[in-house]
Amino acid sequence: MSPPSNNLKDIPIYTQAEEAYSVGNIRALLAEIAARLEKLDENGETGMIDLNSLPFSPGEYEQLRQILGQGEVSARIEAIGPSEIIETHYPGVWWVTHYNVEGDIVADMIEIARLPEIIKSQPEDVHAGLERLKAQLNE
Amino acid sequence: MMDHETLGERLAQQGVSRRAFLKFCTAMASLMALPPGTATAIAEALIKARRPSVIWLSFQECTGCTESLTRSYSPTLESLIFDMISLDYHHTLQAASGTAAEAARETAMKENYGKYLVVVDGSIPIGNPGYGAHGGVSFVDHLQQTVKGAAAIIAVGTCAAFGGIPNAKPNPTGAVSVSDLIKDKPIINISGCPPIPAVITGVLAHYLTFGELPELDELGRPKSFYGQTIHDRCYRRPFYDQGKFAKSFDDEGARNGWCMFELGCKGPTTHNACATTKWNGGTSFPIESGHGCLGCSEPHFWDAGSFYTPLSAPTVNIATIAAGAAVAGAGIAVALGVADRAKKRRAQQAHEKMTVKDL
Amino acid sequence: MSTSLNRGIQAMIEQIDAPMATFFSSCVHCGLCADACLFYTETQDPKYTPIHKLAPMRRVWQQEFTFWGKLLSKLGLSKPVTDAELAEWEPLVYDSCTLCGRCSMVCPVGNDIAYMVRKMREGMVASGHAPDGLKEATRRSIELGSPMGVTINTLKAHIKHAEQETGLVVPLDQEGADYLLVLSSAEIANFSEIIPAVTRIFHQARVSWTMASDGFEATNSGIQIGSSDLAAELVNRIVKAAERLKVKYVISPECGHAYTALRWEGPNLIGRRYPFEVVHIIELLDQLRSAGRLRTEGMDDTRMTFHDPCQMVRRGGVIDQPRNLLNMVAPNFVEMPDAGIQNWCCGGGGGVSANPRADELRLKVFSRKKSQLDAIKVSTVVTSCSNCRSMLEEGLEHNHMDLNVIGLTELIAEHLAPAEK
Amino acid sequence: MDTQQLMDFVRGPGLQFAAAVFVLGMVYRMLHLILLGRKKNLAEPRGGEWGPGLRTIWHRSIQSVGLTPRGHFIIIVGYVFHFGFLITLLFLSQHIDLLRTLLRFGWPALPPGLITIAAILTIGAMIALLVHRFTDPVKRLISDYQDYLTWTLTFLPLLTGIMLKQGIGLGYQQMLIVHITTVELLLIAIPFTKLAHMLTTFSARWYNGAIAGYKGVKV
Repeated sequence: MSPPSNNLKDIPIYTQAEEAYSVGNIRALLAEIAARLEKLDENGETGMIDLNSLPFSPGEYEQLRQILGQGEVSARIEAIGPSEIIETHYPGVWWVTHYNVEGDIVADMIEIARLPEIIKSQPEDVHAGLERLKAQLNE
Repeated sequence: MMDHETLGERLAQQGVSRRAFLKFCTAMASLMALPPGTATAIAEALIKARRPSVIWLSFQECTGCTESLTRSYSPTLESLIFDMISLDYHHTLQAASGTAAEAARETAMKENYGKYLVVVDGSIPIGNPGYGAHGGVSFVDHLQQTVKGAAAIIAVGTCAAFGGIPNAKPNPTGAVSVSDLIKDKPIINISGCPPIPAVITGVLAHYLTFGELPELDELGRPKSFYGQTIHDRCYRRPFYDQGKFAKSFDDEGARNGWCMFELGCKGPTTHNACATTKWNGGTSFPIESGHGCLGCSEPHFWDAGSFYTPLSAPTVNIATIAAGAAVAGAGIAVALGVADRAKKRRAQQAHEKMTVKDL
Repeated sequence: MSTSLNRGIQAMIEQIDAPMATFFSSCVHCGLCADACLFYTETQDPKYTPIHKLAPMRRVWQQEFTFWGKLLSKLGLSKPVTDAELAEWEPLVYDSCTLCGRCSMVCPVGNDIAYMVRKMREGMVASGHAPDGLKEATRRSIELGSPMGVTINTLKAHIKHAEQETGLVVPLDQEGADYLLVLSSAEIANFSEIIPAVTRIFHQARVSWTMASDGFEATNSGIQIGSSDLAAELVNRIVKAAERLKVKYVISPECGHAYTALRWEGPNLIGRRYPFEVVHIIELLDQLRSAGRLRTEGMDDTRMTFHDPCQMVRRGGVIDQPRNLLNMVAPNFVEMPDAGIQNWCCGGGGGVSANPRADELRLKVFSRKKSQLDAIKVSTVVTSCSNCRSMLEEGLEHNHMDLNVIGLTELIAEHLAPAEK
Repeated sequence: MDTQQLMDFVRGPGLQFAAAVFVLGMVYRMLHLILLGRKKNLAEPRGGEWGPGLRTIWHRSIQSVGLTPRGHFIIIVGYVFHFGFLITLLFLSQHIDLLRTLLRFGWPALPPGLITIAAILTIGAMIALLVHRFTDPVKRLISDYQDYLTWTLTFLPLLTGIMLKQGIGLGYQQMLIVHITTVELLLIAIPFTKLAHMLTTFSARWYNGAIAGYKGVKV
């Protein structure tokens, strides 16, 4: 018999492979994305789906990522933590993920738009930037 | 400390871009379970909002609620929230102490009379004032003095909201909730042991954004967070509907992640947002970690029987009382049986033999 | 002391026992018993629902033997049973119940309703609510010895006639015989062929038997009217005669309720066991048949059926024996629908036939028997109860049906093989 | 008293009270009936009592002889009701949880979908029987207030149970409280109403079979 171990790392850990349960949310979500995309296609109406409020089972989230895939555009914003904006395999469907400085997700959305709102320069920022530029010129 | 500039002015001073603020508002909207599109509107409102004065009172509590808030998964957001308010009194967080601290509280109350918010964590003992006092002032008096000029009270945690663990049987200190004592102020209960930090910040954000308290349920909790049960939003719900249950914590069902109703999960009767908001930076929540919900955001959750008794099972011993009842029933039956037989015997004794003359 | 409401209620209290209380407790008011009662099926009148006939006694049970009932009646919330009510129930308890016990067979919770009606009649007669016809019959039984007024002299005349017809001796008051034969007055009065028939059968089978001049009447109106006291007096006559003649067996004749009275109720009525056994004539004939002592010759090709008397099958347990006997002589025997334990009553049992007020109803509900017989198209109906036989004859005549009705013992006697020398 | 306390009450003292009344009532009722006794039968028996008595307990459940369409309706719908009720009561996993804590043993549950079907059939059967009670002249005559009271008390647990299971009406907790309360009312009512037939029918059938068996009637 080996002496009892005092080291936490000596305790064997094995992890269970996460199976994707069929909770049924993915199908419903895809249907909603399709419906919103149709509106965008017809009259330019944009839409947003908050992924935080949906009960995903472990693995389902990853499954959704796989299904939506990655398209042509990806962007990164640095504003009180990074934000990741990816156009999915379906143009007009964007996956917008906001992180805080520690790298935790603070908001996770699917945005259906030609361009996500957060990417656009905000008028106030434009104004402030202009002021700064003018100041630069006047120096 | 008592400045009343708008949040927009303050953010501009700190060099926070409007885009960054919009991102923050998106996160806020997500927190408050508001439609994602409202982020812009929230930004518009918040930018103009004036920072309210907040007085935080701690009574019979374990500081878990404060821990929950300050260890919030998004320190940046939290700091933003604290930027939005003027926290003028908080035992754990303030630098000042003793009479200086109390003076700060009194000043804040005077200057913001009718406008300040009071946050309470912990229950209030009314059995004997000696169970808790601040600087010689009992908790009850302290609370009643402080809330006089408050616009609203936010009861944070199950102790402040419903009495919580101090109120559990036999409740030695006579602990009560804020709403048991204060009847003339709007009170918003943010229950949970501890409450979800995002809910605390979400409610503050809502108050700032809309200038009023959010819609509440019958227990005074914001509906946007407590409107549905854990069970309603649980990812294991389909297993409940299919009748697939884990029977123990280490059986096949538990490994398969089946429903833990039979292991005493209180998800069906517990109103909270854990199943979607989750804990520890969205990592998981108790059920996802393999343990049933304890029901901590409900009143008297500590006295609702074993955490491991299924909701459909009794919380009390039935067998003993049933055995006693059986004995009592037998006794009554024998007593009445004897009376019945006596009655029959009397009828037999009174029996007059029938003859043809009787016909 | 005369009959009174109180005496009736007291009689009911005396009668209520564990089975009855259990039956009342179990009734779920499903109404299924109505389907089993020919008085309901043939009239579709809900008041003939068997359990409804017990409603007043049910209240007596509730008020006297249940916790809530006692409480409610103390508080005056449970109305007491009245004379008017019992008067209203009298036709239900007597005219529309033959104690056939068919309801007892279908009740899903297992209530023996006939058992209860029998007990309720004790209270009815004690409270003075028995039909006049039955009262008269009972009075004649007690005072004259027979409900139909048959006396020993009538019997002696028939015996003499039988001796002449058969050339055999019909033993009367013969001490030490094995079997004492008793008869029903319906047999003596209407179907006296039975006497020579039995004489010849017993002669051939070498049965040692006798009749008794002080105990020849088997029918028991006391049972029908529901007076155990009077029934006991009637049973006692036979018991005394049997004991005087020191017989081993008493033969119950072809009469349903006489069998119940003598075989099943008798010892309980007189409060002691018999020093002899009671055997039904059909049981005895079947015993003789299986012992090879009863031999027949020839067959009757007529298409015939057998009407099971209720007191013989459901209430008596004699089912296979008549069929064994019929098989000896009737190759074209057919069973009627619901034959055996579920057979439908002739309509005149349980004292109904002795109650002229019930005649019209009885003939109306004969439609059940008519449709049973119509379904099998027979020309002869055999039975083993003289009351059934009378009722069948009357019912057939009423319905202009040309069918022959005959007693089973007589049928066997007709085919009796010549006695061995 | 808030919702949680109400819930604690119905799962705790309320259930204790109802169970105590039920057990006390049933023991009292059964024993009281038996103690009334019956006279010793002095007639020479032609058969036993126990065999036919026990056989009748079983046999009465499977026979339906010579009935009219009306009788068949009562029998068939009655069967659907009793079986549906028992399946719902004994094979829903949540009910087994409850029984397991009382009996210290359990058994496998049936899929919830099947239970739902059983419960709906049971409710349908009950409604059909109620309509029949209103419309059938025989039943109307022999029915009293108790028949409608016991119908209601039996119907409510089924209705609230299915509402609870399907998420109809109030929230889960409120519905659970209502459901348990209706069950407790039913438990309290059983011993003192015709619902006592859940036990007395066994002794009634036994007596019926015994009376017949004693005379040698084959039952």
